[in-house]
Amino acid sequence: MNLEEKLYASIYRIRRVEEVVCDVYPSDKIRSPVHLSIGQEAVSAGVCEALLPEEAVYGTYRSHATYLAKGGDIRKMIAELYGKDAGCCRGKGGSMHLIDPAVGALGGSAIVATNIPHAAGHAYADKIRGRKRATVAMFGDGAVEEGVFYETLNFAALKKLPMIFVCENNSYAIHSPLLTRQPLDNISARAAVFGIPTEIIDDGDVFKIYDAVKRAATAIREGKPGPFFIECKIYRWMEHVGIGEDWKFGYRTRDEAEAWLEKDPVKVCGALIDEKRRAEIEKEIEEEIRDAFAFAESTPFPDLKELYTDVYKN
Amino acid sequence: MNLEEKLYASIYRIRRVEEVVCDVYPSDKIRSPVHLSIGQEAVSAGVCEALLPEEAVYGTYRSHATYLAKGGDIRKMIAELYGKDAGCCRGKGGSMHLIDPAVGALGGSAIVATNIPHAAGHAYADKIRGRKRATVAMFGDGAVEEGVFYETLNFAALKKLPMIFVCENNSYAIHSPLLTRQPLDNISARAAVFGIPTEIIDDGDVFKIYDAVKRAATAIREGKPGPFFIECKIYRWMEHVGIGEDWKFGYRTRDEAEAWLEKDPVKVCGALIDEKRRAEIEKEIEEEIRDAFAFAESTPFPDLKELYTDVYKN
Amino acid sequence: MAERIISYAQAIQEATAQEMERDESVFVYGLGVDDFKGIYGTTKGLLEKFGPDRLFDTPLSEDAMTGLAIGAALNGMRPVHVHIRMDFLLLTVNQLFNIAAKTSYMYGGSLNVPIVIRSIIGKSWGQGAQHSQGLHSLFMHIPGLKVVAPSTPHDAKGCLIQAIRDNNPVMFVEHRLLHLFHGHVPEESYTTPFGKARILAPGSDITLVGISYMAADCLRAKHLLDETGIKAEVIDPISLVPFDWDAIMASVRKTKRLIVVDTAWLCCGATAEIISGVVERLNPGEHIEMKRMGFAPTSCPPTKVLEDAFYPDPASIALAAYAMCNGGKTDWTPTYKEEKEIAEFRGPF
Amino acid sequence: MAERIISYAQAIQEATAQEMERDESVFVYGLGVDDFKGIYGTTKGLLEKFGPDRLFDTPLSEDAMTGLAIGAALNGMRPVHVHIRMDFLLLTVNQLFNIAAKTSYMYGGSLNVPIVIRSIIGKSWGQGAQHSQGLHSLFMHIPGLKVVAPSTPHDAKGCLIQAIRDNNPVMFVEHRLLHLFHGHVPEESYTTPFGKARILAPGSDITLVGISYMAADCLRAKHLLDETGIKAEVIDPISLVPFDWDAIMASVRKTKRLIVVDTAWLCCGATAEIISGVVERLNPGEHIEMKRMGFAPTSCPPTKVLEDAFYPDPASIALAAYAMCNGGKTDWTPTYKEEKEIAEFRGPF
Ligand SMILES: Cc1ncc(C[n+]2csc(CCOP(=O)(O)OP(=O)(O)O)c2C)c(N)n1
Ligand SMILES: Cc1ncc(C[n+]2csc(CCOP(=O)(O)OP(=O)(O)O)c2C)c(N)n1
Ligand SMILES: [Mg+2]
Ligand SMILES: [Mg+2]
Repeated sequence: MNLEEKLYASIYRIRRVEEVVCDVYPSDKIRSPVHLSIGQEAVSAGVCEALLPEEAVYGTYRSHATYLAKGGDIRKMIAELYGKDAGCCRGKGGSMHLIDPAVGALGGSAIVATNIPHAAGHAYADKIRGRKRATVAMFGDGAVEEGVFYETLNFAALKKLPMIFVCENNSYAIHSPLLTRQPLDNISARAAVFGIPTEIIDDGDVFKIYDAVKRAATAIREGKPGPFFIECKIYRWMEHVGIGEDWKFGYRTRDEAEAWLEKDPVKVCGALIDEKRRAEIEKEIEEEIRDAFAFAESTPFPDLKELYTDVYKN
Repeated sequence: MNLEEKLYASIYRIRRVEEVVCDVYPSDKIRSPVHLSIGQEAVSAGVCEALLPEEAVYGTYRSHATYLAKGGDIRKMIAELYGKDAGCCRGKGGSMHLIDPAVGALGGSAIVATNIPHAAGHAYADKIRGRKRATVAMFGDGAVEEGVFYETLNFAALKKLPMIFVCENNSYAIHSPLLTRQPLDNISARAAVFGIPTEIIDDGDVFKIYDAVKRAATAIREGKPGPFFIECKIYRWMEHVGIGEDWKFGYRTRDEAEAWLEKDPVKVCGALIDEKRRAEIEKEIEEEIRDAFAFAESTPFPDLKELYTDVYKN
Repeated sequence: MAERIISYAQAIQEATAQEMERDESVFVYGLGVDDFKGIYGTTKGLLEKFGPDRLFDTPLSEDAMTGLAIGAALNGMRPVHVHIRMDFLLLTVNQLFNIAAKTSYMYGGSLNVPIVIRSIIGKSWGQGAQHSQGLHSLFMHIPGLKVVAPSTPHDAKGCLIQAIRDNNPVMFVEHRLLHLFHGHVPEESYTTPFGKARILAPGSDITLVGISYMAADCLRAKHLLDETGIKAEVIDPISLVPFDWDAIMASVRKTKRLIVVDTAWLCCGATAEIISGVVERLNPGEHIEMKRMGFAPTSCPPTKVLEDAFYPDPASIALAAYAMCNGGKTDWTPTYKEEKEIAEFRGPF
Repeated sequence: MAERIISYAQAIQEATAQEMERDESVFVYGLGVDDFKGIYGTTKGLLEKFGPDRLFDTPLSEDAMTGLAIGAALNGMRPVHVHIRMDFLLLTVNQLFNIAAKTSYMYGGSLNVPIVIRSIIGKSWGQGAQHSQGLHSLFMHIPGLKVVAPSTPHDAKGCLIQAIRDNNPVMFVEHRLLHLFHGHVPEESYTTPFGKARILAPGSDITLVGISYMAADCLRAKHLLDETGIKAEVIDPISLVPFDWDAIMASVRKTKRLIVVDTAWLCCGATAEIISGVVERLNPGEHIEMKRMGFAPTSCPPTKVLEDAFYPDPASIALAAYAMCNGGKTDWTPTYKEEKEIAEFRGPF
């Protein structure tokens, strides 16, 4: 697959997995609060496609998209949503904690901003071990209000860590618009003041996101000093948690969303690909998804004794 | 007293109280870790002189200077250092926790940076109650590394709080130079990025400090939006905690200090005042100090049952 | 007079509104308090009534926002800081334990910090490890804090009013599922005193002490036990600090048996404290059989098969009580149907 | 072979150096670890030997620096994060409780976090409310963490090596005054297993369990008791999670009396846990007299008259033991001289 195809496949996969999650949800088979990335797929897709499999991304509770984009096992993902023993966390994680260490899909914490210093620690280990590879911290525009964000910027800049901060700025934290929480809409400037090179992609263009991350990651792989900071403006289509839309609640308007809805990454990116090729890609992904849900349906729940395992690692 | 005299008196009082603390310390009558402000007097003096008695300053564990400069009761201070019942905290605070609410000398916490949001809360209460007065948070160059510092900047700027941030930048946190802890020596810029007006006084000039705070406080009293940020570069002459000098340990050099030692605020400010007048001021202060130490010596320790009082307020 | 029945969530809202009305120094804030969900309805209508100075959303800055309460309190206010999950409070404990709890003592009684921290324990529907913790025992450990965890709408209202009027930092513990409970709540303002337990149902064979939502489960366990002839006395301590030792001691001296059930872990938990406290108060020769129940010693798993086993429930409590009253025998199976508030729970989270 | 006597602080340093030597993935960091004081000597010489990548000072950013350990551990390292005061750990508990403790479980065993948190409890010379707390029980409450608090130089070395090799987050509790203690410590590397208590001195009349520095005070209490004829058995649990219930149960079944002494508060503390744990393990009809001792239920006052009363000490422990062995009588006054490490303590802080 060429880059367009890869990015499209990634975006399409995220979109469709989440749409099927929405379809299944009313059956109560997925008993876990889901935070969807529908509309925001370009960020995870662009970021993760620019990374090597051995490079890690530390995501958030909105973890479906990064998990999938980084190449996380889709059967294990759906099984996890179903609470099954074959899930990526063996039913002990749930939607907010999807990880697949084999492909560097890490993070997945329901406590906002906690994952940011983890990426720094991961990068610090690489640095002192002489491994030239990038580690990414992904977080929202709300997460930057937590003190730990600044503490991590300070440390990462001080130690020139081989990492990339990626702020997925969808302008909202739950129902609160950015400017009700921050005096200025200038998240990147707050990173720049620590001497960190920053870049803003304000239109959700997956290629620009990919390029920016690729450039930063390449610099890091070449041994140039980090960190880098990339802010991606984007828009969440669905409610903060759950499978519905939420225009009717009035905290944001459909009008405001229009521009973003037009930039639907599935459409925009899909349009770049030859129709036949696109149909093939989509078919393959639909098959993957069907298989994953079928797998999740049929695979067993954990045994009761699993309640007590994994508290400590031997 | 005119302004020069007031500032000199404030500086001289801090210096001499701490010198006498050093004299007494070997007797083991003061059994509390002391963090001295010798050399840094201009900051507390300049800041506190610019405030009204009903305006509060939230200081740190290096609390002698702000307590005295804000007009804290000196007898109660020394009694507190002696662990006596007549101390400002009735022997339950110690050197790091000196407060005198009657004159707005607050703060005094041994956990770095905890006092910063307190000033914001104090200011928030004033704001919603329509009281036009300034509240000051004082903190060191180490405190700005704590996440709560940025969280407070963000909130204060968001709500335009009537408060003044004063960073007492002595370039060290215990034995660590600023540039081993922060990538750039640009603390003020990190406040400015939240849209907060900032000012740097880099020479320890008490008049400049006074002016800057006065201007900010006046703006607040006139109902103009806050907050303001003032960074005062300064130098600590003594060891971080305790009564000795510490040049010999090599983490900083006497050379580096020379420029600051020459700017001795007691000398510089004292030189502006007529000699006779200065002698009078000094004499009066010496008398105050003698009286305070005599008081502390003679007043009783708390009764044993005081161990159990004050845990809860009725 | 007809009973006035409202929900626990409404009781909280009413208490807040009445106190804000009564005392201008009260303000309420926290993430999401002003949105259309209004913290499960507990803060609904307050913005319209009291304006944005006294009811406001915050940035995600739990540490500074806790310091904010302290500073405002030192300047004459009575802040109520709301957290939709108790798990987030781990970002606040530096301010609460190192400052708020110590202010009165450390400054020799010259300052005090009248603040209320409302925090909600999550449960059900795969909340998982980080949205389900009951961390009240951490707060009980630190002198200078008060901790209350009422289980009925009536006491929720009375305790919250009492908490707001208290001159000390008060941790007000709610349970997500209790919000759905309905009960009699007088419309007028009243306070529920701290340090007084409530006997929810009298009994003579065994004492069941249930904390927060577990008080409800203990009551249900009592009903399950009816068919065995065992008469359980069910006590809701309401207030954990201060604690009503007299009520618990009187009950256990009568029943000679005690099971303490918490919606939290056991190790160094409130259950450990209550058992040790009883031990300390026993006279020479006095003997009480005791047991504690609570979360399994694991993180909370989201998958329902494991989640169900993670929590005590009316059946497991009843069975433990039966065994204690029958020399360890477990030859009885309580007939238990999952409670409505759990079976039907699908958020909002 | 002649006994090799070194201090507790030296034992910590030696354990660290040996592990750093053995395993490249070990690194040590924290505020002040690289300065000329070297955390009371416990990190001295490590910078010279292992370089600034593996021994480094940090900004004042306890929250992020704790997250750093977790991320580094997930990437194959074994970080040791040092805190000169346990009070500062309240800034780290979000990362430690919400993440580190839950990582293994929440991710179904696919990840784990081998980190060591060294933290020091302060005491003496008016440390005051915020530099004196023993907060280990908070950590004991959370499944997924291990907590150890060795009292001898020998066990300090063995436990620290064990902690570094453990695949889980370990809270390593030190006491400032223990750093000054000297004892036999083998030069070669060895581990002290977690979950095994140590009987510091045998006895038949009463069991004294002392946590951290209180193990030393219990030993001293035992000596004071000698003149009364009471033979106390002194136990250092060493490891609080996991806990050696067998050792404690065997001892109390022999002595029928137990006093647990902690350098911490009682409410929901380790003492409450130990007493409740014994209660749970008693057979029907078995009876043990029990008591707990620790900090007064107040903040720690700096003035010496009150500070002395705030803490248990050998005299108060001995007197409590005497009373327990003599039906409550207190007609004996232990002759007690303030211990050298307290009387002579003047910092560094
Ligand atoms: C420390 C913490 N505080 C509050 C919450 C509740 N909460 C969950 S998501 C969220 C909003 C986060 O917004 P943002 O970082 O912009 O991410 P987004 O949801 O927009 O992707 C909040 C406040 C939490 N989970 N953790
Ligand atoms: C949260 C916290 N972390 C660490 C410490 C230990 N400590 C005490 S003072 C200090 C240095 C603070 O430096 P700075 O803010 O520059 O103030 P200065 O001492 O220079 O006045 C440190 C690290 C503490 N008291 N609190
Ligand atoms: Mg957002
Ligand atoms: Mg400094």
